[in-house]
Amino acid sequence: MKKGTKLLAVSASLIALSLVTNACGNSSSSEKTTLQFFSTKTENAPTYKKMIASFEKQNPDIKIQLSSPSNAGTVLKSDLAKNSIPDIMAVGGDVNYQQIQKAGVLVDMSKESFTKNTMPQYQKMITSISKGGKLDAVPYATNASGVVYNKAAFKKAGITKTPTTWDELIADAKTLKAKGITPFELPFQDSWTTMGVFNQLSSNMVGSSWIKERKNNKTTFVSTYKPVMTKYLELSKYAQKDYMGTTYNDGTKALAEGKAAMMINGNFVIPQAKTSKKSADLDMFKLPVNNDASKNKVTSGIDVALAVSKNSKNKAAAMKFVKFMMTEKNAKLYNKEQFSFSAIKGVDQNDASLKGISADLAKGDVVNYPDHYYPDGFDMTQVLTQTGVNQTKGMSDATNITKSLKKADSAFKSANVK
Amino acid sequence: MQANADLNNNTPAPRKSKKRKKKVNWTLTSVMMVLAIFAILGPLYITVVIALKDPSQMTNVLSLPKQIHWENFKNAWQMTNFPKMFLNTLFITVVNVIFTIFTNSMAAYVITRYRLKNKFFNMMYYYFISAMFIPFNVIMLPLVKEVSAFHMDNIIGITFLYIVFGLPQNIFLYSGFVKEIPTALEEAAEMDGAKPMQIFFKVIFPLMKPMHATVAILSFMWTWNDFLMPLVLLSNPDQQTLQLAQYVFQGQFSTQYNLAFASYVLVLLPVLIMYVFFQKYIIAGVTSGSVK
Amino acid sequence: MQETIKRKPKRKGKKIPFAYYMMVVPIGILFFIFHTIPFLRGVFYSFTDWSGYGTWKFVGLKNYLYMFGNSNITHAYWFTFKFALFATILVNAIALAIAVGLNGKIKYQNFLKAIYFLPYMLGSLIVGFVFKFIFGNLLPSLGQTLHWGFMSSNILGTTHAWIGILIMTIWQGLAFNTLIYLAGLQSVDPEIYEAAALDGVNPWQKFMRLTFPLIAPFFTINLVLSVKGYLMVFDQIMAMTNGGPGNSTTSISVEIYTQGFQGSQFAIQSANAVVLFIVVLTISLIQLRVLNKREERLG
Amino acid sequence: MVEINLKHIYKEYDGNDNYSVSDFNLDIKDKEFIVFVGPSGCGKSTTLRMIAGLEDISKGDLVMDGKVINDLAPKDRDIAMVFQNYALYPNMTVFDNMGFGLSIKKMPKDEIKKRVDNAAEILGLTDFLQRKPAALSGGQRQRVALGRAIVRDAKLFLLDEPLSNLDAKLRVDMRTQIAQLHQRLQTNMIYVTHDQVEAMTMADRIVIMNDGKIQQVGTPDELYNKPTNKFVAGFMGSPSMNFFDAELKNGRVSNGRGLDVAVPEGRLKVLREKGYDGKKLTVGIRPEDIHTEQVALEAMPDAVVSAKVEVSEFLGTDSMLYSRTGETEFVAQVNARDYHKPGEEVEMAFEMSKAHFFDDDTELTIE
Repeated sequence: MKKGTKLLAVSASLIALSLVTNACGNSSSSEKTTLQFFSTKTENAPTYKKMIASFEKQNPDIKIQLSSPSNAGTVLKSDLAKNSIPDIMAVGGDVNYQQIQKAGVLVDMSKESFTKNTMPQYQKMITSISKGGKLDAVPYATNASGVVYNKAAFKKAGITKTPTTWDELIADAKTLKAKGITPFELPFQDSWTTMGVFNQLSSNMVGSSWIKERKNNKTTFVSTYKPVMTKYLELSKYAQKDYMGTTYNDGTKALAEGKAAMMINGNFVIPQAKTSKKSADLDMFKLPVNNDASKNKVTSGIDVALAVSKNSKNKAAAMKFVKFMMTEKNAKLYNKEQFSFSAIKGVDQNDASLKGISADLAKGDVVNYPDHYYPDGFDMTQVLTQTGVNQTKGMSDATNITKSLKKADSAFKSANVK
Repeated sequence: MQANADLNNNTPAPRKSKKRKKKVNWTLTSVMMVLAIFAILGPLYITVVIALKDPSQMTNVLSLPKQIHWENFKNAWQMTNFPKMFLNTLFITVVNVIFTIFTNSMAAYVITRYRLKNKFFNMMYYYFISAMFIPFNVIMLPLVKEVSAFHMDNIIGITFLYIVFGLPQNIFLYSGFVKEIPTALEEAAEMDGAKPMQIFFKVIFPLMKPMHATVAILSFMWTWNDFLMPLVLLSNPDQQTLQLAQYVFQGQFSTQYNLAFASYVLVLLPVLIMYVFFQKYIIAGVTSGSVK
Repeated sequence: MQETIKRKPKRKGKKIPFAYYMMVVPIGILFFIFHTIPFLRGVFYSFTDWSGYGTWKFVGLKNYLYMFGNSNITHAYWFTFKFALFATILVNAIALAIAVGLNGKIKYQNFLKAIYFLPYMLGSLIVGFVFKFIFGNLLPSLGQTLHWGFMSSNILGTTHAWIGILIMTIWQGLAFNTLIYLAGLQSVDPEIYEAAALDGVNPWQKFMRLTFPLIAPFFTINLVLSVKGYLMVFDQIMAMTNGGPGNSTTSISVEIYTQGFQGSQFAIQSANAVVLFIVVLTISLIQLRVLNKREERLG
Repeated sequence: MVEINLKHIYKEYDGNDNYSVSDFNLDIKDKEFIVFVGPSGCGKSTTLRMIAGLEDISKGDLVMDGKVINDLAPKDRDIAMVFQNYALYPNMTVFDNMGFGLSIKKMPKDEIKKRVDNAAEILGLTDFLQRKPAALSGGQRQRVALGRAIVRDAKLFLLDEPLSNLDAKLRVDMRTQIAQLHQRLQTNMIYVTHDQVEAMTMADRIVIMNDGKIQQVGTPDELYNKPTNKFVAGFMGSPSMNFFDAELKNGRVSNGRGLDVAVPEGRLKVLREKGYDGKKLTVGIRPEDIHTEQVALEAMPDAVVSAKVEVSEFLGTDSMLYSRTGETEFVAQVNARDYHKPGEEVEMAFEMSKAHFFDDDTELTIE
């Protein structure tokens, strides 16, 4: 009996303690204006934290609470359901943005002063996926897809010049393979990485108007995408053996260590690869999809766009923070730390690792990710991982391509409701 | 009418005293031992070893670390905001266990005792039992909406939900036990002048101790290891739990095994420590809870 | 004075004091508000086109009809049933074998029991992460060193990914089932075996004719709980494969979560959840009926 | 001064058309030791529980000291009760078990201690006060249950088959103890049992019940010697009374299957007055009223039968002879000196002046 009482006393004091700490957390912030800042990318949190710290110094009456959960989509969706979205949101130009935009809870950014400083082609990427063609988020950072390659590995294989045509790419791959270096490291265990390859092929081979026709059932994957899938499968033939079982983390590691020479994905591969080997000498070039080098474009999309909630109680303060983030100084900081490209005019990416494509980006000579226009429930990665499994199982390419594209069509059809 | 089992007559049935010294089967012992070490402890060994290494030592995963990298724990500790998450999780778990035991045992007692005499309580019994079959997925999104309308999307709110949501299973667990308690005990207490609340808390509640242990363990495990409910309900980063924090390491663009595994160890450790100390009670509790 | 008082005959044994109602009703109401109402709303939404936010309208049975025509959803059912079947059979068979082993004349019995029960204490999420690592890094590198073809690639990246999930599920699920079987085995009176020994029964007959029937109630518990749990399999899939490759390991729960919560098919997946609820309930009830009958026959 | 009146008390349960207890009438005087006896399911426990307040009274009035207490909660009735299985609180020590009722009433601690110590003294439990019930023997638990009632100092004691879980020897001991306790406490006690020996040895008055109805109320002597019906006659006494279906003819009763004995003049007169001459009736005679001594055979020559002993039990002072005359079986309880082996033919005299006669239809005693 006595033991029980003691236990009860201990737990009671524990409850009290937790209550106090929880309550304290709330009360200390209540005097200030507190803004919720939500980010869909977990890995840029440290950079945001730096910006928040200097902003709070300048504006002692404003406190910013950063939240950057790993499964941002789910959290955002439940926030929407709760009807209480964060004051400021940093989202990619993708489904996450589309969902909140469609719900009509965002402030129109087109009139803001800082918007004028952003590159028009990136503004268009936002408006093109917005309901009513509105600019409900201002583009902030963009990413660029291409081929991240290990310079040392290329050197070892005796390759001196990065390929500019498809045939050159395949030839280089053959050379690398002969030297015992994996040409392409494809980390398809993490299914999202399949899109890194597919998007680049697709954006360079299929016109941007195709998706509209597909949505209206005027065309199909089967009728259009055979060449794309052929190249997709050809690339995978030069991948490491267990490419369906390699995780993104392990893939970037192999790339950094020079076991593999190339990874077809975005600029964000570079900082990740460097976590496992700091000294890795990496650069990027655009994926030479076509044999006519002039037709090859960098696939680039909105990595981060900033949006403000219509229902925010502190809209002015929120806008102030967005404006702060949009300043050249902060945009540069972001570029430097995240190896990304800015949507803001005049803020260039000068990192050596990215010089292979930064020129294209600065020119604005880019195409957007096709999957940003896919309907909500359509998951192309599911189709592509199945394709990969089919291949490793030994299915013939012709059958595999037909099967995969048929599956893509039926999945598209069931997602393309309303 | 008075066919109740006699709780007082619980002198253990005379043990079959033919405990002849049986010969130990060493072959079987070694088979079971080897299986336990490799199959069960193996994955745990891997977890700990990885947590203690740095990426450069990962070439031979199974080897013991040449150099122990405690800073993995330090980094994981910081990256997951461990102290805060730990306190949050502890708060949810402890408060849930305490309140579950008091409120759920009370409801289970009354429902079990009176369900054969009273249609209302019988109905309640079937109501709760059938609720056991409702997958959480079905109620997830409507729940999120409702909970935020009540401003309960925080630690205290979720704790409250755990207490309420545990009811069906706990009523199921307690009811088997309550049936075994002779009604004469309550009648004796009634004759002694006790009011219903006094009867429950002074006579019945202490008797339910073995089942309290079971319920406490199961509730603890549930809340400590749950992540779907905190995931959808707790959006404020200061209000999250340890399991949720593990997701930090599963972000799209970064997975650092050594840190992640150090963090897993940090989450598993409290449970393991508890298991080492209370292993006997936990095993006995879970068995009695499920077999009754 | 008292003889004039005429009382209406009461038909109840004894009136239940108000306090007892107070011990159930408040928490019952809370349960109704926070569990039943969301459930009913979920059922309600399955007849609408609500996407989790914004406006909605009634669509009748459209979502249910859509479900049957959607290959992803039908595949999820097929996968879930296959998984639940294999997991239930394997977990129970292996658990029974371990329980028989632990119940044998072995030394360090309590220590071994504690070890075998350990996985039950660990959350599926983290165990899933650990196994993902083992399948993705440890086994392939081991397989490559040993030149074992089947082990040189990550099973989670093949059509056999579900076997990887199955292995992790067995690893974790064994603990509970073993414990229950062990409790069952220990409840058997040793005199029965002594009598059987006198009748000249061989070990296999002993197990099939005596032990197994005697632990039938424990078998029922394990089977019902296993099937129910595995039909709702979720955590380990999210941790290990996210439903892939392709949608080969997408269980019903994962489908509901990913498509209903992250995609915009909330209403359709509400319908799916309602169907899942009915499936789980029906299977559990059938099992209880069949197994209880069998138990009676044996008992 | 406690007087309890039960007036036309009825009990019916849901879904059961028959009354479990019907028309129960009893006036209990101050300090009386009343025993309810009857076969299991006869309603004696239900009646006790209605008095305790553990069951509602369906119809009728329960009056205590002139006040109707039907709707009074058990705790307000000032009644103490001892349960069949003792119902000791397993989580409390003996001391706490006994003091529980008092502490619920918020009695000062030292007063509780005084009372518990006192009760423990009386019951010889002083050394066990700090033990839990599980560590006590059956008899000790029994005494704790009694002690718990004693300390309450209640107006009325109810005991529900308190000895049924004890072994035979202990039961006899406790019987005496309870009787002594009643002497000492001078409170009303109602004691329920199915054991007629307990009833006979302990009661001031016995209430014998069957099928929810009172069969007879009276002192042990009255019930034994003047049972009002066949049920009471058969229930009281061990071994049971021998019953024969017989016909009264020419001053003799015979069943045509071996029994044929004369009825003494006085009894015959009554039977004839009631019109049973030449009619069927039931004859009852207790085993101890069948004799084998020479003196008896000579004294009652027209009630002697010749019987064959089939089983004989030697009980020390007495012998039980399970015998048969013609096709009629009966038991005789004779002096141990008159022991007979099975198979022996023995002459036996029926002491018909002590016989009981019952109407075949109503089963009531003819008198």
